[in-house]
Amino acid sequence: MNSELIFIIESLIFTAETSLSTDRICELLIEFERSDIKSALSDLIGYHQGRGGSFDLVEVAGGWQFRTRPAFHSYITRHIKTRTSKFSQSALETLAIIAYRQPITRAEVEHLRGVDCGGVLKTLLEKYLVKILGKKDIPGRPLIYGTSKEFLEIFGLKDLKSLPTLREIQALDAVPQYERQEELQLEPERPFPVESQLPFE
Amino acid sequence: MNSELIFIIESLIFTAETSLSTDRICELLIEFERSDIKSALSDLIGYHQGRGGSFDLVEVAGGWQFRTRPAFHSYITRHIKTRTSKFSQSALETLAIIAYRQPITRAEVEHLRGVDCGGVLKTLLEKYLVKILGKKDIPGRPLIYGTSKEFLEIFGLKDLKSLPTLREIQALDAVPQYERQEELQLEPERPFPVESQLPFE
Amino acid sequence: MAVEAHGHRDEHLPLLDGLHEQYSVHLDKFDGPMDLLLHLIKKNELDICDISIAVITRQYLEYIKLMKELNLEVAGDFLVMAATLLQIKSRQLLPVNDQEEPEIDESDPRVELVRRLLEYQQYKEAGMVIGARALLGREVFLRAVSEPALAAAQNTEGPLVVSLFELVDAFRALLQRIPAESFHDVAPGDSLSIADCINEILSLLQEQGTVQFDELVRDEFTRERVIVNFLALLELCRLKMIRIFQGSDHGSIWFIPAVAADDEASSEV
Repeated sequence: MNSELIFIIESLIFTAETSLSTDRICELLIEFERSDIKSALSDLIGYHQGRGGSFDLVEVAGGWQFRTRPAFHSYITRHIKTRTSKFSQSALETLAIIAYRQPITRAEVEHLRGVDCGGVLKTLLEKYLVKILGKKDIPGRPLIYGTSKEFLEIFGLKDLKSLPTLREIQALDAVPQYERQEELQLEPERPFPVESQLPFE
Repeated sequence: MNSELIFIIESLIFTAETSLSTDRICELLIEFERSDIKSALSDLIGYHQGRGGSFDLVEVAGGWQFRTRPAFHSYITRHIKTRTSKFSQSALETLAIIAYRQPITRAEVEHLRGVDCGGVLKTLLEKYLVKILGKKDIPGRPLIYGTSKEFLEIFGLKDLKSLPTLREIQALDAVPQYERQEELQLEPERPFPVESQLPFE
Repeated sequence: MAVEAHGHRDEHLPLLDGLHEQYSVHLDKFDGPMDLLLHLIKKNELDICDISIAVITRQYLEYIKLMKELNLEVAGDFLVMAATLLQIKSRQLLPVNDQEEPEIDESDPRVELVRRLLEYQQYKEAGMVIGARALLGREVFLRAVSEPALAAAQNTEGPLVVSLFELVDAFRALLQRIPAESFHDVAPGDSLSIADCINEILSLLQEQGTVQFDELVRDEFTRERVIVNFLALLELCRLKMIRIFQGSDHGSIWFIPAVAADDEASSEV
């Protein structure tokens, strides 16, 4: 028995995005004989069946794939239901607008994004990232939103002024200026060009 | 030995998209004792190590994850495209400086490297290898950077402490091959102050 | 590191023509002036702690000259280092006061450069060590398949994770669609921000209904804090979010929400 070949096949099946057919495996491993591949594969299947672990090598859609045994699904779904998730692009965009333009009304957010933001705003409120700051004394008395303490916590920020400015992020693209540094300087200190500008014009 | 618990833990780790910490496993399996979970987990690790298969249960970014052994990569890449391209020397140098000296400002990185690092820094941010930790409380309030969880995941590190210390690196004559990478973790000594802001604990 | 920046100009100049291609391929291998310096030190088999500035400077300048001759863009950082080297060299030429103890020579103009070189060398090596690890997605792989039986289970209760860069990046992407003029930076770079003050004022108002200006600056009565809080109030007024009152001439300034809290029932979301 060629145990190296067994594990080569195992590595292919383990990392494949879809089930791998025997033909496909043979195609990938041209340096091995088809008959050797077939017997190694059947050893591999036998091994995983015999092990009786939480996952098994099963035939799906004409190919081979590792699948967890159904007996364990109730545990696995516990994790899936409560795992961390990534922000959607629309949530991220809405949050960014509120963070950078607060205090802001829903209509203003929607004007900038060009789409309805009710759903996203509700989610952000439910996750306590955004809060209602008050109401504006204009017709319709719209609610005004700002970011919350939880917002600062999730991003590890001390306060709103710790939020990177766009200028600072854009400064990463900027070509540095050398004119001043051609003077003799032992320590070319190069802090960010931060312009102190009042946020409201 | 509770073999059912072993396999429950295995199923959780096997299906999780990111590494699962021991704490997270305990949180999910509230009906089991923490001590039982810990001993089952160590049995599971021992089992997979002993099996010597194509994939192994390894500790990465503060949690457990099944990963293929490097020895099989030449077969796997026949059908899986490599996501991680080779890092340039400047990217690696910048990453090393940030990893060992975090939290650090761009100006400090540039002072050490003697070159502008805006472009490299931006690429590292876009690849999520580096993250913005906040702003430094010095005039100009420059942004401060640190390495991310993705950095640990991509470089297969348990935590920042398992980076080889700079002293160990100097002691190495040649650049080690990846087969040797476990051996690099010689001392648990902290090579730099680890801030509580870091995302893994 | 196949570049040969020769010690003597006469040696390489006649060779230049044939080497154009070779050089242009290899020149960019130097990752900045520190990398080039380390290469020169190694090539000349010098002790990094006792480098001959004269030799290194000459070779370094020749290298830069070579880059220019090959019409390569010489990054400003290389020029900064050239100036540093020249400065060290000129300081070495200054007469040394005999009274000074030359043993632990803090006045050695090379000290700072050597310290930087040693430190740089460490990180360069550390970079090579981490780069030699088996990388996820290159030598090490994860299970890619998601199980259909579990795909139905929705993530409903989990916390959200997001990085600060993603937030800023989302905002940047947005700015590419809409004019930047509609935005202001929240953070004025230094110290206090008006946005923080606005947030503070509004949460105080939510708690107690009316707020007196003095309350905002009581704990930290600085000129800056007074000004920034005042600007925050003006902004809130402009946004029609608060109303401001003053009891008498030179009396206390009070403010209340522009819209009473009780009609919050007609909520929008």
